[in-house]
Amino acid sequence: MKAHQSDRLASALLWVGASAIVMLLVAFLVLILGRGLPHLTVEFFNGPDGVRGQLFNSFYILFLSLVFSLPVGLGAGIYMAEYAPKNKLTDLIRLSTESLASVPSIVFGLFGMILFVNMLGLGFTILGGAATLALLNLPILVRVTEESLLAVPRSYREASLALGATMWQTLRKVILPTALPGLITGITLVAGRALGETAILIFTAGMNVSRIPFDVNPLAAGETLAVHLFAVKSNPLPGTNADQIADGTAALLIIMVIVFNICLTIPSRWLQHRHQGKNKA
Amino acid sequence: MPTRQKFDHELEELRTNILNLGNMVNEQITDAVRSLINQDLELANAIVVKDIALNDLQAIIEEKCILLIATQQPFARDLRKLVAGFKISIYLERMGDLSVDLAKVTIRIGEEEFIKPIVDIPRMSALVQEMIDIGLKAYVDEDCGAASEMSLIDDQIDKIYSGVFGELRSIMMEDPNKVTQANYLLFASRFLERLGDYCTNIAEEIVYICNGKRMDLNE
Amino acid sequence: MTNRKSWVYLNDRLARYLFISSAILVSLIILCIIWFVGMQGLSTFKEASILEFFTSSKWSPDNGKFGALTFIAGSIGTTIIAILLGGPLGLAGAVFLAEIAPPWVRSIMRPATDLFAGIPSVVYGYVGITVIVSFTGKITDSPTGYGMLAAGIVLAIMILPTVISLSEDALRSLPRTYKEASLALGATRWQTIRRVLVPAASPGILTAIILAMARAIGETMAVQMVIGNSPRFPDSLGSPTSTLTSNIVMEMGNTPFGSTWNNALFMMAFILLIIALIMIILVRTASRKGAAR
Amino acid sequence: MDKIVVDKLDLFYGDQQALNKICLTMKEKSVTALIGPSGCGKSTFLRTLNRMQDLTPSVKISGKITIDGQDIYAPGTDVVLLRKKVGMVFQNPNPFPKSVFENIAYGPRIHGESDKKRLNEIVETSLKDAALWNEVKDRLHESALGLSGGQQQRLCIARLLAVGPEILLMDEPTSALDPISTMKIEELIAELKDKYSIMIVTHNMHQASRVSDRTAFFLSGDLIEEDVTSILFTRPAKKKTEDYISGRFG
Repeated sequence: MKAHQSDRLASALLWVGASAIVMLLVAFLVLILGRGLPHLTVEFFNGPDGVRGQLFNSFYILFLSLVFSLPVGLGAGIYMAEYAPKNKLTDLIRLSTESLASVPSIVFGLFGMILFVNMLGLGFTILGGAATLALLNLPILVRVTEESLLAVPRSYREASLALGATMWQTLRKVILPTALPGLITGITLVAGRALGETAILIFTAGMNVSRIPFDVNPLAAGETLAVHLFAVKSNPLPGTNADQIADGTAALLIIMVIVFNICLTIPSRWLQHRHQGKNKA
Repeated sequence: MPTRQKFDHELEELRTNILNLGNMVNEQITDAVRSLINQDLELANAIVVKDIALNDLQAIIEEKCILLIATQQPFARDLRKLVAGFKISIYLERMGDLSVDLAKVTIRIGEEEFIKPIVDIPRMSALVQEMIDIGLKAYVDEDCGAASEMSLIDDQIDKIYSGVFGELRSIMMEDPNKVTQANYLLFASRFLERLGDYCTNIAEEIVYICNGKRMDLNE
Repeated sequence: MTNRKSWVYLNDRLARYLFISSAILVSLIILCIIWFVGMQGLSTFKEASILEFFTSSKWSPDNGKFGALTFIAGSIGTTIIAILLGGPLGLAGAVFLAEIAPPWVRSIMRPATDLFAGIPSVVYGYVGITVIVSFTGKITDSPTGYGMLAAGIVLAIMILPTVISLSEDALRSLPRTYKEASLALGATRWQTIRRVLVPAASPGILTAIILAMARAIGETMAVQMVIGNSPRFPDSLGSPTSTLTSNIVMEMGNTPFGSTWNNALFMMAFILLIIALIMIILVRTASRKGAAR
Repeated sequence: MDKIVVDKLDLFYGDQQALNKICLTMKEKSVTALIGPSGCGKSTFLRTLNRMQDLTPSVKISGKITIDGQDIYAPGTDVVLLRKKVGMVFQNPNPFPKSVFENIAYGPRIHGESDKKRLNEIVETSLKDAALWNEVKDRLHESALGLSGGQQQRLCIARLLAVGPEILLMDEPTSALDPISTMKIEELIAELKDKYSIMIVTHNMHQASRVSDRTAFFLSGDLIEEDVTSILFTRPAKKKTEDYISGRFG
């Protein structure tokens, strides 16, 4: 009977723990949205202290960083999943990817600072920020690509090759389409993380916003929303309603993350559904 | 490592049943010939009755063979052993029938005095029984060599039979009164000759078990 | 046909070269990072002593005192607090998700933890400033509440998704037979979890904990916002102090590139990098042990 | 005419020898079954014939395999063309997660066929040849993963036929199927025999005895015996074969 009691007790405790986790999240959301939503007015975006520029920069830098990192990340992931022979070089590449994934973002930031700000003498630029941010994306992209491709059954590969397809044809027509939902989820993950990244951008993209609205000049400095939140919260400028701006920015960031999650998971679910068809037993 | 234990066990059981069947046939022949010599009608009748048990045993063997083929799906030697066992059981059953036919000769002749001393028939029967013994042993041991030995014995039986056939024919020509009994005796020796042929068929099955080849030993 | 054929083959070869060069590029990047940050950081010791850097807590660059012990201790302290708080809760969540949660609860909790992972670290820092510091202030009886405890709590929440998802994966990837065998022997669900599943998944769980530590020690923004940013050795949970990361953020903007002070900050980043690399090696050994069993 | 001639084929995985001096010939338009215990090398052998074994790292091969008189391991051999000619059916049905039509059109497309009308024709004839047309003609554009296991396997065969192979290699094609589906595949093999040379690996000796003209028995990397199926299953020449087929192995 003792075993049964401890079983029940443990179950109860685990339920409590799990609810605590969920409650914590709910509390987070309620707190942030509750404080921030009332501030999300037109003024908040377009006013003199508006975050229009930051919002634009966030997506612009995200877009550029994906442009830099996607081809390389996908390429390396494909290599690891499909081509890599078992040898020292492959081991080294794998170790480097894992190491790259564990590098703290501030180290990336400093690296970007040495390379782009000082060595190349660009100063704080959107380009440097995006390129450094791309480094943060890379290892996740590689891993996600590799995992999504490895999740494609080996039999698909064999079937295609046995029909006389080349490896590239097999990849393009069978493996990549099958792995697409996984890839999209992975890219969402990367994008969400990049969108909220701060430490890297402080040292590479800087904390200034161009005066021109929607400035696409990649050599301008570009403060993003996340950096903005950090700036107003940790060094509030006197005479501004810094707290309201911070509340609003935090809420906006959270909304962006949520929207991002929803927007990109729905098409991937749909793709998955279409691919697998109606699976009757 | 022993594999297919159950199947091996069943094959063993089948073999025992076939041996039993062979021994029963052997007894039937002995009894039939003895009843003829001693004009023992009671024994002859008993043989007819005993044939029923013999047929039953054959039916059991047949059923078992079908079951093993259907459920164990044997290949190669196992398959050949089963098929051969099946056919041997049929031959033995026929041999049982021939013993009954022999016993019926006893009944037909009844108390009537023999027209000639019964010498060749026991000799033939002894040879047949020797063949059965060799055949059964060879079946158990899967001994190919025994087959040729058996066909040699069959040759002797055939020789005796043609002797008996000539003798009885001259008796019939000399004295028409003796035709009936001579005919019966001719039948009896004919039955024994047939028994020899069946034994040869058994020998052929043994050759089949050994090397999968069909051979005609009746030439 | 022949033309098409050779085109197809050429494509195949080109694609292959493209993929392998991408892979090599990825490896070059990490080497570059180690080289650049390392060189910059190590040049600190042209003027400052190594011994002092690691053993003294006197940080006064203007006076040529480069003792980084405070920051190292702050980083380690906050990380430990974060693991102590977040590890067990995350593991409980993972066990719950993998073994106990009914499907509908799972379908709520999974996206919820994913959302946790998606929240930007500055937002964690923001919540830390607005709520958590006043709470820690009460507990530790300090006027502001800024300090290691606040940072530890924020970090504990931040590492939850890492611990949960990796541990859950480890639990889920166990063969079904383990669980079935134990339940079939009449063990209760809890006995099965505690004696069979968790031990069997321990390499994966260990990996989760180590990666969570890596994330906690490298976390910058959230920590910087709640740690208090005072270069004082952390002698209590509630007093303002600094970590390696927070100090880099604080001082990097005010120091000229190439100065010893600036280099010392790069040295701190290099320490973080080295710690991260050590963690990776630990993870590799842990997972290899798991595979060997 | 000899379609495949294998001469003294050795295969190593690293240091471990998996095939040992295999010599085997296969006639055109016939069915050869490969039987033997698990790990005896029969699947490995099969996969050397279309060089799928190349995909496994650290495999070394020596000896000679000629198909239609051409050494398929000669340098400069076009592996892609070889695999087009020597098709393979796998143990588990492995349709792509595409529609029935797309599955079958895949092969012709990668080999350069883009004419819609031609593709339609190829899909129809292939499905008919694989005895699947009647079952799927109304659902050509539904996902192939919705078919039953047996249908999926016949779809994989149809997909293969659409490429126009001459030799079909089948690696335990029915081991994942129920008896009725198995029978359908076996019937199909009997029909395909008129046009193709088929080599089939099977664990089911009765399947081998039902579908094949000749049977080869492998044991720990050696080809023990190869003969006309009816002879091999009733009176094999080698004791090892006898022991294996009568279930008294080891």
